Amino acid sequence: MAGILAPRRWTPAEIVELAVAHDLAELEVEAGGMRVRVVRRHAEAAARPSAAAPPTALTQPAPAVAAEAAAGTVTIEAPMVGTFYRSPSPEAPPFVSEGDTIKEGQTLCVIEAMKLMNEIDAKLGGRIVKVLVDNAQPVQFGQPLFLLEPLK
Amino acid sequence: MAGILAPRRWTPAEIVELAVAHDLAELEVEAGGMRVRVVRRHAEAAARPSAAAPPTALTQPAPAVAAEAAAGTVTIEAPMVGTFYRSPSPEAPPFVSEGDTIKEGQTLCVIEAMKLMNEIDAKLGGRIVKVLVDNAQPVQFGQPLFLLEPLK
Amino acid sequence: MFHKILIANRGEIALRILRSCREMGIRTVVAHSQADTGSLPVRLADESICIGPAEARASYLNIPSIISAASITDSEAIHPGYGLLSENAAFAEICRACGITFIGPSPEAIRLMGDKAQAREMAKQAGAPVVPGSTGPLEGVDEAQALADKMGYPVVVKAASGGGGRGMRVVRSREMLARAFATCQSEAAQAFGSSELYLEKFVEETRHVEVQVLGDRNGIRVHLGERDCSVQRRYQKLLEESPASAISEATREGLCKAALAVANAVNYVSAGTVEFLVERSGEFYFIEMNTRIQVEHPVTEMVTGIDLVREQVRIAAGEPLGYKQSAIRVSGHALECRINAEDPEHFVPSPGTVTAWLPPGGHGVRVDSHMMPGASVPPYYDSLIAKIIVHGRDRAEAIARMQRALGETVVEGVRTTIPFHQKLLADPVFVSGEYALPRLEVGL
Amino acid sequence: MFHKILIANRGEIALRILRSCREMGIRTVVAHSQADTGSLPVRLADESICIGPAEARASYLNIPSIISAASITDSEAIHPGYGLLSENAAFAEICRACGITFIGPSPEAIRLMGDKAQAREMAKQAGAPVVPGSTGPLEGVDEAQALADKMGYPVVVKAASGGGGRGMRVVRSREMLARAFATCQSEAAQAFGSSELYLEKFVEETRHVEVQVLGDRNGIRVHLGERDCSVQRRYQKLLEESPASAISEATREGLCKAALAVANAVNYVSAGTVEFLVERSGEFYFIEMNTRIQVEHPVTEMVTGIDLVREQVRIAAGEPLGYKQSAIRVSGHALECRINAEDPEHFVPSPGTVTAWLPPGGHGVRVDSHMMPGASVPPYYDSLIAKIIVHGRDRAEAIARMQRALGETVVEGVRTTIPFHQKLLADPVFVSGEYALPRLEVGL
Repeated sequence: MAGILAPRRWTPAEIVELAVAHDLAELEVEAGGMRVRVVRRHAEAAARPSAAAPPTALTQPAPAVAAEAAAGTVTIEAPMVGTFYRSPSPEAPPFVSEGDTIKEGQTLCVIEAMKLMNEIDAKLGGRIVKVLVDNAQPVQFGQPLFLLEPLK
Repeated sequence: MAGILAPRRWTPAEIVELAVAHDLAELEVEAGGMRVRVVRRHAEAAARPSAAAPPTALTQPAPAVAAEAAAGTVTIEAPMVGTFYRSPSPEAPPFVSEGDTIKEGQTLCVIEAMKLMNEIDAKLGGRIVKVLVDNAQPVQFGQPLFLLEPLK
Repeated sequence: MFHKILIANRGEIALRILRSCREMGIRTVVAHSQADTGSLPVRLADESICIGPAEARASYLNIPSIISAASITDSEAIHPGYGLLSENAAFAEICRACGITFIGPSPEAIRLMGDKAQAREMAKQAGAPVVPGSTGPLEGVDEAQALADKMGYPVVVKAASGGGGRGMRVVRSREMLARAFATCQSEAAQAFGSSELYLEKFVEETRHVEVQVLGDRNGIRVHLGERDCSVQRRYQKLLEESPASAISEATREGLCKAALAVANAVNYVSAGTVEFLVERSGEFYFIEMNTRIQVEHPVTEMVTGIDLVREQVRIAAGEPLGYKQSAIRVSGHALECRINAEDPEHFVPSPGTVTAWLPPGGHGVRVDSHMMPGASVPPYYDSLIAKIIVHGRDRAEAIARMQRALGETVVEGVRTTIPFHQKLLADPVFVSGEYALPRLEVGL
Repeated sequence: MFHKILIANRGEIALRILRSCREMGIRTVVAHSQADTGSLPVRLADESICIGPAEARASYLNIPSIISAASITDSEAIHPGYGLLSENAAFAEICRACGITFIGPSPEAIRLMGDKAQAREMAKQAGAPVVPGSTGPLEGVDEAQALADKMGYPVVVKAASGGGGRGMRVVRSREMLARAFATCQSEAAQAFGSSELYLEKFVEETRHVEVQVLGDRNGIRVHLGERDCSVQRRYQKLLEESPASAISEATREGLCKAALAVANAVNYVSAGTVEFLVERSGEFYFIEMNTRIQVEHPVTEMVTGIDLVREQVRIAAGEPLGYKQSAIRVSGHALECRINAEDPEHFVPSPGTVTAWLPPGGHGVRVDSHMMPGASVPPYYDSLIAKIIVHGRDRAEAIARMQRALGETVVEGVRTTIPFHQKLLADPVFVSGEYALPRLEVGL
């Protein structure tokens, strides 16, 4: 249990390291009742965005997916809770496989919720980089299902 | 009551060490009641004395003293709990007054504890810069009584 | 007994339910929205599952999502807590249809008590006094006017399926009736999907006293004494206590007897609360029955020693109560303060991140809260962040203890109603425990 | 009643005393060492005064410092808590001489009970059974040997003014006696300033059961039932409960009767505890009387609803108890776990700064602790950081509740004994509540 509070604690050291890591001239962070302002001496260009990281980023473990997604791909997430099926029926081939190029509106999978089979369609076309969930596995809302590389 | 948690998270010393360790020009930290601002000279010398202020300085009203103490003076603190008297008796003149030059071992004041009059002597000679407690006031252990400028 | 229960709620009550389950050796699944992913109940649960985005409509009120969450986690039962789906008869029916035990009364009881006019009729037949008023839904404003003229003003117009003061207006003169009627109709339509209204005599000065009842599947029913919840602001309770200090022993007995009569009339199963208005004279009237666990249930637990959530779970699993009325003893006095993340003057919600949290402790103090350093208080849900409950040998001791507890509580990052509670507890009228209520409360 | 009380202690008990004072409307002055300047009791006190450096000898045990702290703050009474000066007869006498009320028994009672040999004689005369042994201090090793041969081995050699296992040896054969005698003598001399020893028959398998008593200045005395404190490690209690599950009703009555007899024999005033060894057969022997509030007092408060610190203060102020034995009812079952900042395998102290702290909450859970995020656990004092106390309708419910509470407790920055307690509570022998103690305990 001792871990459940861990992610949140900010220390001035963390903020200073952030400033150093991104070679900032100045960094000012105000969060959780604390304000820290760092002014560094020989610093080059400032990379503001990374400084803007909100405390919530510390409490939620950024999934590997997010990292990959940064590398030019997007994740397709489960729009509902249920059981994930890659094909319309056990004997049928999967709707899509890794490497497939898909068109917007194409069916990617089925999520069964309350005995209803809900077809999940692609919101945009691209190439399936990765299928993140095994067939017949339960999925929760917002769970990443596919990694997609959008068409340029 | 809402303030009682805030000051305990880290000490001014930690903040200064942080500034020094990362060779910062400035570091400002503000949290629940406490604000620490470090500005470093371009030389390696950092403002050590004020940095040495322990966290207790946050809960005890003694910061003014600490500051002046930094300016080449030392504080003489109460070695016991009791009532502070500047003179041996109500009609007698005070043992010492501001501006007086005193010798090591000279009596500075009396602290009455359990009906006993305890004479407090100077551990070193110098000039009394300030008398910090009024006559017949209660003092706690470690409370600054005099500001002394030691003899060079 | 169940092996796994899905908790379809959030905040302190999700944690409250989780605690009883853990003590009973039952695994818990906390179904949560994306806004509550980092919340304490989710962190403490054996399993958790995200059922939708922050907005309650798409998550905590999303029936298909919750039902499939229960089925993919193999949960045998769902505890709905309070609010949200706890008094939704359709949800209880769907649970039943899907072979999942709804921890609460039958859909029929929920539906019946959810219809104010029907409930009123039922209570009347059961012999519980009700406020004079229309026997059923009003045909139109003319019927309302005729009835009001006959009973005399002031009267109150209420939505049949209303609650919490919405779809409700006090009318003091014939002229005002027509407009009030129209307003309530539209409010009721959009708030509850039904514009059925009814009309009641308005009782000017009242105490709000409710009786806790428990019933098992074998028809054994007991009451656990009463709670006084008169300190309210806009129909929101702010402080509750048990026993009620402002009523006579005779009134107390009358209330408990009437409450059991109502519960028996609907063959009530699980924990429920029968609410009454009590006049200075001791006259009392049935208002409604809440078919769920209530926010203020801990004051009853403090004076009876009975874990109400545990009883709900046991009853839902088909276990007999195992004790009779005579076994229930009320000892001492308990108070509960609802600490909301609101500014204490105007009660404007103050969502944000709790940067520091230190709950009170020591003899006779209980805290039910999902707060922790770093906890977020999202703007999407109610602003209750903690319930501070105290027990004392008498009311005076309980009040002193509550003042002590509030004084040592630390909450930083959001504003809270603690200063209001401190003012209330220091008010001589409140301290006296007499029938009259502190001006403070009226002044809100 | 007093207007202002000086608390001459630290940690959880300083806060415990402060809480009762606040509920009684009494101002508090917390006298503290430089190491505790930022501690929670100091922060919550109406006034605080530094009485010396970190080392207890120069601060919490510094009588002149504490007396003048009381006089310059116009405190009318001093509460010594437990340990430190709480059983120091000289301190109680000085308080009396200085016109300050010592919240506890008379110096005479403290002194008498502080001398093990005298206390033993006194108890015997009062009709409380004592372990066979020397009637007074031993002349020398020869007398010891003669006596031991007569009683038969094993025997235990004890310092007359000893406690907590120091100056004490179990001797299993004639050969071992001489050396044990010498060791105890030197230990006693340096630890308690007196090398007086006495000798007792060693009772092999025992339960440690103690009875809580209260006496007022009018000679009214009551007992508040017993506590079982058998789970110990090197004479340090780790878990306590009330009532004691391992003894019969007859034994319970015998213990309580004997405890009152001892208290009456010394005209005992204030809260005190009479400790006994109980054999499997139900035979019991008086060990000693503790003339202070004890660490484990909350388990008694949980089952009786009586605030023992409040009673101590009332009695010291000359108020009558106001109730008789018949008014005291023990209901349900309570457990206390002492959470120490120690590693849970070898119990090596783990001082440091607590970086995260979240106490357990909910129904039937009480926490007495001076912890907060950022609290420091100094190396100078004992390592108790929290007492987690639970109440259940029966022992099984209390055990399940304690497991639940320990599981949700968060302490970061120091190691704690929580894992030990979790293991203990899961041990089938402990859960059975039988006379035998868990191997676990023996294994420590």
